[in-house]
Amino acid sequence: MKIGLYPGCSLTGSSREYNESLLAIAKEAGIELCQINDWNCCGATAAHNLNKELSLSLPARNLALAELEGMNELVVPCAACFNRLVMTQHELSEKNDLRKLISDKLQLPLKNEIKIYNVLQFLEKHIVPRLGQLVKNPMAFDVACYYGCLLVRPQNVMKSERFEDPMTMDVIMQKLGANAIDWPFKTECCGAGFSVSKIEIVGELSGKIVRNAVDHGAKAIVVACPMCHSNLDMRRPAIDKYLNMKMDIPVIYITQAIALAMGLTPHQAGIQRHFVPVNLPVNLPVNR
Amino acid sequence: MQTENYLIRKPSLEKLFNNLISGGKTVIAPKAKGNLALFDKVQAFGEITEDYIVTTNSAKSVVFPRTEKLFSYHKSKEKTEITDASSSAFPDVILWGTRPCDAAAFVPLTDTFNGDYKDIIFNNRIEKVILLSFSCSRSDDSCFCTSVNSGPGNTSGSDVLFTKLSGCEYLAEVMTPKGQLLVSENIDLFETKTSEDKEKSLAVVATRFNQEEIQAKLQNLFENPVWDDKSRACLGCGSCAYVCPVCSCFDIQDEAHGNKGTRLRCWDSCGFSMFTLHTSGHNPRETQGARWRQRILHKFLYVPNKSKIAGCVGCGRCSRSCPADINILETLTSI
Amino acid sequence: MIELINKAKALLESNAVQVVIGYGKGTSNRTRAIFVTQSDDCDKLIFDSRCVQNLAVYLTKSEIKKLGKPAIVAPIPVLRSILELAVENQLTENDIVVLGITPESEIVDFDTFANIEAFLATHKIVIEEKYHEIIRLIKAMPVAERFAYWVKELEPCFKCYACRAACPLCYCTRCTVDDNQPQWISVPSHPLGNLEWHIMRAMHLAGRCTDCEACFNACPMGIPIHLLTKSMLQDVNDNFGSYGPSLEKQNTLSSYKPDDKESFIR
Amino acid sequence: MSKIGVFICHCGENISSTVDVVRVAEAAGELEGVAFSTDYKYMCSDPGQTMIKQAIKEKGLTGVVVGSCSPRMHEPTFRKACKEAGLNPFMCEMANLREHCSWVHDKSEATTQKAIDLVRTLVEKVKLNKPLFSIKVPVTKTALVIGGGIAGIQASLDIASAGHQVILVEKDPSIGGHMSQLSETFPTLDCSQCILTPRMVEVAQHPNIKLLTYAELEKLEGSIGSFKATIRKKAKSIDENLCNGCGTCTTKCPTKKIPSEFNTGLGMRTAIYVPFPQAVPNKPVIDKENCSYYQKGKCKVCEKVCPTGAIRFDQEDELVEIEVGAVVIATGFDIMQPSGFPEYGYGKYKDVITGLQFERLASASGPTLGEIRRPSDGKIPEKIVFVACAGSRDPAKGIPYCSKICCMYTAKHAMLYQHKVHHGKSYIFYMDIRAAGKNYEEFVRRAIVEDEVNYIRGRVSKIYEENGKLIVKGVDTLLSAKPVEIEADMVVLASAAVANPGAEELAQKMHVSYDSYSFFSEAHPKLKPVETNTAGIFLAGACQAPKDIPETVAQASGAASKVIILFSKDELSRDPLIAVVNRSPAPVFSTCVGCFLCASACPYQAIGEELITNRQGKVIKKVAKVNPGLCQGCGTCVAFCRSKSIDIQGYSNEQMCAEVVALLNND
Amino acid sequence: MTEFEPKIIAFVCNWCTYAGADLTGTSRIKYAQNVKIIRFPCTGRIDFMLLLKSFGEGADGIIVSGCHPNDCHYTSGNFHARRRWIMFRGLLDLLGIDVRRIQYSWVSAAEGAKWADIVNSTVNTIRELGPYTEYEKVAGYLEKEANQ
Repeated sequence: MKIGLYPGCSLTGSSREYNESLLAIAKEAGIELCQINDWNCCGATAAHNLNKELSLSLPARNLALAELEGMNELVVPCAACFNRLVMTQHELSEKNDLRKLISDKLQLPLKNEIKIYNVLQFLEKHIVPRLGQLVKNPMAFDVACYYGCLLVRPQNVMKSERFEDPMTMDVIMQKLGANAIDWPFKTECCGAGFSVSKIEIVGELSGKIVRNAVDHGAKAIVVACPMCHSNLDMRRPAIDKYLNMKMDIPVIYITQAIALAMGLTPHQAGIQRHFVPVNLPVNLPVNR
Repeated sequence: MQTENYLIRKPSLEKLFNNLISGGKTVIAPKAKGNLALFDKVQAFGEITEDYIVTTNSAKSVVFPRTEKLFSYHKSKEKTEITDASSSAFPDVILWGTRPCDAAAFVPLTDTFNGDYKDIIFNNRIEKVILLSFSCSRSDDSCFCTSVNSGPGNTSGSDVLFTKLSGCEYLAEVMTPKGQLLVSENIDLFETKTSEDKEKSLAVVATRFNQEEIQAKLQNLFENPVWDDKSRACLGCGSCAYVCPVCSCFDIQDEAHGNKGTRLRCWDSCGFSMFTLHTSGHNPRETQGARWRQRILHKFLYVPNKSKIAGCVGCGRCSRSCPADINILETLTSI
Repeated sequence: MIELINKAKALLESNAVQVVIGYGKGTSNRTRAIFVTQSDDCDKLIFDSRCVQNLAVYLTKSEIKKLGKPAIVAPIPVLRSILELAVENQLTENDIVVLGITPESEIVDFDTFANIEAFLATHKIVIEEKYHEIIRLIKAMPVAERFAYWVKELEPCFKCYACRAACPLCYCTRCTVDDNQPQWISVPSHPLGNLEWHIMRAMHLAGRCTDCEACFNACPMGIPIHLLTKSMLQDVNDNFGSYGPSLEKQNTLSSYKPDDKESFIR
Repeated sequence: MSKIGVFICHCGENISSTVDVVRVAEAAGELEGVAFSTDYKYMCSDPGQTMIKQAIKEKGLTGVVVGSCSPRMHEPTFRKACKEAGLNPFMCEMANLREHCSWVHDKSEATTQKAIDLVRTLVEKVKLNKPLFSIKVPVTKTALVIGGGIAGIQASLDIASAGHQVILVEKDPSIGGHMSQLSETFPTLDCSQCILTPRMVEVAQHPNIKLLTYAELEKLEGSIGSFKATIRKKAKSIDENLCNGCGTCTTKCPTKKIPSEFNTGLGMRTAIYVPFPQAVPNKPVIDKENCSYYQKGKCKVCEKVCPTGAIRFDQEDELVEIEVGAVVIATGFDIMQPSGFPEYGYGKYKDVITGLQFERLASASGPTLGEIRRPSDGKIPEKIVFVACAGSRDPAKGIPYCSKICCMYTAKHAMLYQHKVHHGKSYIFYMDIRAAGKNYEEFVRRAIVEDEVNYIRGRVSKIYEENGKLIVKGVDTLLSAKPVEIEADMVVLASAAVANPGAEELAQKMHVSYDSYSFFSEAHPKLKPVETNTAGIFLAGACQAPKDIPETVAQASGAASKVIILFSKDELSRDPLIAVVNRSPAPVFSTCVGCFLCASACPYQAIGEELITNRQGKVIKKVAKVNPGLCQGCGTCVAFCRSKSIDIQGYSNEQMCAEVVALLNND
Repeated sequence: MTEFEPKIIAFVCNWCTYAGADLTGTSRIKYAQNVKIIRFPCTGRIDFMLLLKSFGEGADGIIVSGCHPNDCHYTSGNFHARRRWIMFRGLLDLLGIDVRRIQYSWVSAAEGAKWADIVNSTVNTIRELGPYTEYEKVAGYLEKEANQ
């Protein structure tokens, strides 16, 4: 049983801590994640608006490579990458001739049978069962689990029961001893794509999310998507500007939360990379 | 007639074959198919296999095909035209590589088709058949020719019987005028043979029972548990009868296509449950046991009673081909 | 196999069954079906790799039914047949005692058909790659050549119906080939008769065949007729999902899905 | 030896202009078994038919082939003619020389040859035709109506008024169904109960209607004309004959805090209760789950106070068997439990309610006596948001279909609200307004124009509470095409109409098919909208698909008339073109081996079992048996049967084979 | 030499395709004479053995046609038929019986034009494929080769 990892651009750049914390907890749980060799862009660019075939070929190549390396499962932490990959797999499984066509163009065989997991699915399957012994440092405080748009959509592919009000992350956080608050903004838009181009829109949209989380008494926002994270964390100035007040609630990746709960050091969890200082109402082990 | 003996060497044997082919004869000989050897039409000497005890199928289809057209018809409102098939031109056939048991089988077979009614088609066919048999140098535990008054070197039925003496030498015993004619036509291939060491190059087939005794026993063995016991595993297929060189039961089938059609004589088997099924629904042979009894009694009681020779030549084909491993010898010896 | 023998003894002595259908020694190196009615004869029971005949065929034969309630020695192929016979209302659970034999030749009792199905769920029918290969090769031939190939392959068939007789699922009291009102297919053994017979046989097994290969093993002329049923088995799988007998799933051809996929209907 | 008569029609010139009819007739005459062959200008005309009749009599014909137009046109005509001449009508076949030949080909040798082929083919078929006689099935003239909503009520009244017995089964303690819960009805705004309750009373009093409330169908056997139904009468714990419905027990019952089903949980009821004041029958039942005597073993207050001593704690469920000739299913619908929308916070926020709950709020007999007060604090909401298509037309929620009634009742709700709360503001989020129906569009217009209801075209993405208000986030896809946020005091969800929870189970009990949403399927989407694919079982109302009241009533009367038609005869006469399992001489009896795969293939559950016994009565064989009452003659079983043991009359295996052979062998 | 005229037999259901073919007639749409119809109550009734027989009796091509899915007069006859065809077609293909010689179609009572189109295109296909000599050879064994 070989579990592959498709990092995508974010995890090697703006959200390295996501990658680090994921690998850290996987290691802790004794699971090996092997990165796909020579992986390429997932096409979560404008590709799917411009060139259908390209938008399928890009992810398809990654899937094909993963198959060649004999991976049965593939973890895709970035929600956007994940979305592209599952969509592609779905579409190609529906259209066999298209699959052949693309596999020919890529000159790679493509069975299209690999299991693609986003971080939450991966955690659920491989980490959560092992959590029992591993939680040394319970995250005993109120958290707001924020899913954003891509993790649970599109519904017809993800088949998620509660795609308007997902619970998977909440459940995991409960397991870490946290109290996942019931709040209405779980899947609100953070302004994702405008992160660079229209910062003030991000300020407004993400602002509402942050405020609502705080209003419901959350001490931290937990995310599982690089874009959500950068918008809620990196764009905090814009957010504060919109709300015209200073918001100091930290935004952490679920993988980081787990890492900390496992008693790994903030450094191992990549906490130091955040813009908003991460002060959690629990004492974290000091960096070694 | 007085038998003449010759010696022929392998290469000449091949020449003989080629002469026959070029002479426009149809040659039927054992051909290897998977791990089976089957009688089949051959064109080249190379196609013939020597690696067989007996073939899976018998040679009888040469004179008694699975499907024999008797006549075809064409009917219109006024009259019905019939074209008789018995007058068709039947091919000259050389049966090459028959075993003594195969050859012997043609004797009871010929009897059957020449009872009160002389079957024209059968006789027309057999007239044009020449049997070039080869004696057995190997046998297996299904063989029991010696128990039915035949043997690995038995000559009856054959026109010429070849017996492999050494690597490439064959003894050729010419038994019939047909054979004699064939030899004389190719006399240059034969050498006159003196020494008689046929016996030691023959397979040893132990005598398992005495046919006359069996015949006597069977007289009053109609009701006996042995039939059910030995046939319990019988699946009711027809393979025993169809591989048997002597079985000659047939069924009449009409194949109609609108106003035209043909009447056919097709193999049938007493193993089939429908073989004796009456329209009334009654079936005098209700069970496989009864059918198995019929098969044995027919071969070892009824035929001998009628024509002094057994309806079985001990080739053992039925036992080898039976999907349920029902062994005729086993039944006979357990009587 | 002492365990098997003891079980059989016990069953006969307790009169739980009146006959044990099993394998015994046959001619030379062959094995054969035996029908043990006396507990003393149970020692004749054997089981090894040579025991390939599908004994389930005897469960529907009147001669065997007469012997009373049977226990049957049932390696995987026999189990599959038993289950399909159950699906087709030919067997009920109290008709038989099943002495299942696992591939590791351990003996398992099955008191319900559901258990058999559960067990088989972990021993699914697998068509060996070599057959896939052969079928691929055949399908790769040009259509006329393919036809010629089969006509030649079927030529030796002299209609002894051993394939039918040996098949546990050919339990009809009257086979269609024996129905002459109308004369569905031509009975004689000639190219058309043979072709029609084997097409009909395969079609009648479509969605029912459990791939035990009894037909092929029984054929005295060694005709690869099991290729037909194997290929159809694959077709069932490709078109309608998993194959193999099941009390839950409906029989393939007597059921349907409104969205069954095909590409050839205009 | 058959004597077939062949009659070739010119059809004026329709056939003869491209087909050499004379030659066709001659060629037919040449065929074996043809005793008479002729051609004529108009075979279907009186002289034409007379010609056929005479030939039958004079030549003693055993079969007739008419070569003319399509059998779908004149088969009945010619079969009737044969019948009149004393020949079994099913010994007559038609060769389609017009639609399938002369009209589709030009005049040519090939066209004539084709005509000859077609005739020959039918001649060969008719040689094998057998005289057939239509099937007679006795009819029990009692109808079973399942469900006492408006559909069931209407159907029952219609059938009963036609003079037939009706047994009306209702699972709840009272008939009335959803309609009795409604406040006013669109598009007339007349009060639902005012128009319904008289019908309910009529049912109760109708001499031909036997009313079984608090009862459910347990089992249905048999077939059209003669079903046997088993009904489970759930124990009411009341002796109905003694109870006079005085109501003392219900007022005295100490267990008072049970959410009332009738009031959709907005009101409370007691453990011994009558669902609502106008209930029929107006007699209470004890709800065992909530009765403290049944639960804790003491109380029995009702028993003490009952003036007639009608309480029966020891009463048990009773199974009654009834013979009926037809069944009308009128089990109605249910509404989707909006817990399916966490994003709308139903269940989380008290003031997010369903349309049905709003009906109760608006109903004069409801928990608020018709005043619109929100459940949480009883305040009168200043701002209400109505969400249309809450679940409907939303594949993601598993309901791609339109619930049909929501557009109208939502408009009605807003209207009622505006009438009762004049200063209030109401908003309706909608996808499309579907107001097809008499006076419907006008009604919606009125809501928009006169009552100033704000229609917003767009969907609601989320509802959440923020300091006492319900924040409704949605989008206006029209002009502004902007996200909208409304701070509402109350939200009403027009939750999708779905099939009843028990629908599938019921369908399986009755062997009627149902669609992927568990609504019962009609026999044909266009031409048999009230029949099911099981003969003798009919559909009325929303159990087939969401419907409004007028449609429901119409369909109910439709179903009723189907039943009445069925009951208009003492026996059913059915087309004999049905399947039969063969018979063969003993000991085989039938070549059927009883694999019953045919039964699973039969679309009509027409294939059952037949046990064949020997003289000692011992069962020796189990074979398939076709129920002539149910078989519709599709022949799927015939093609499916491996042993060819089942065949279909009129399209028998022999006939079809003969046709194939004849059609392909022209010499 | 005269052009090859294919013998094509059509198995159609009474409720959709037969009625559709009637409509072709009433609309006077012309098509080739080669196709001759046999009427069945339902596609569910059409036995695969009849298709086999047709080839045995010398058909060069076959048309099988019935109601569109969900339109079956008997609700599910055509669904059963479709499964049967899928299996049958697979088997014939394996055996080298040219599946192009069997045209399956859904033709409703309203599709008179489609019927004409199906007929003509099938006739053309079979013309291109030529007479089904391979099968004739097998079927004609008795006339020609038997007793040789």
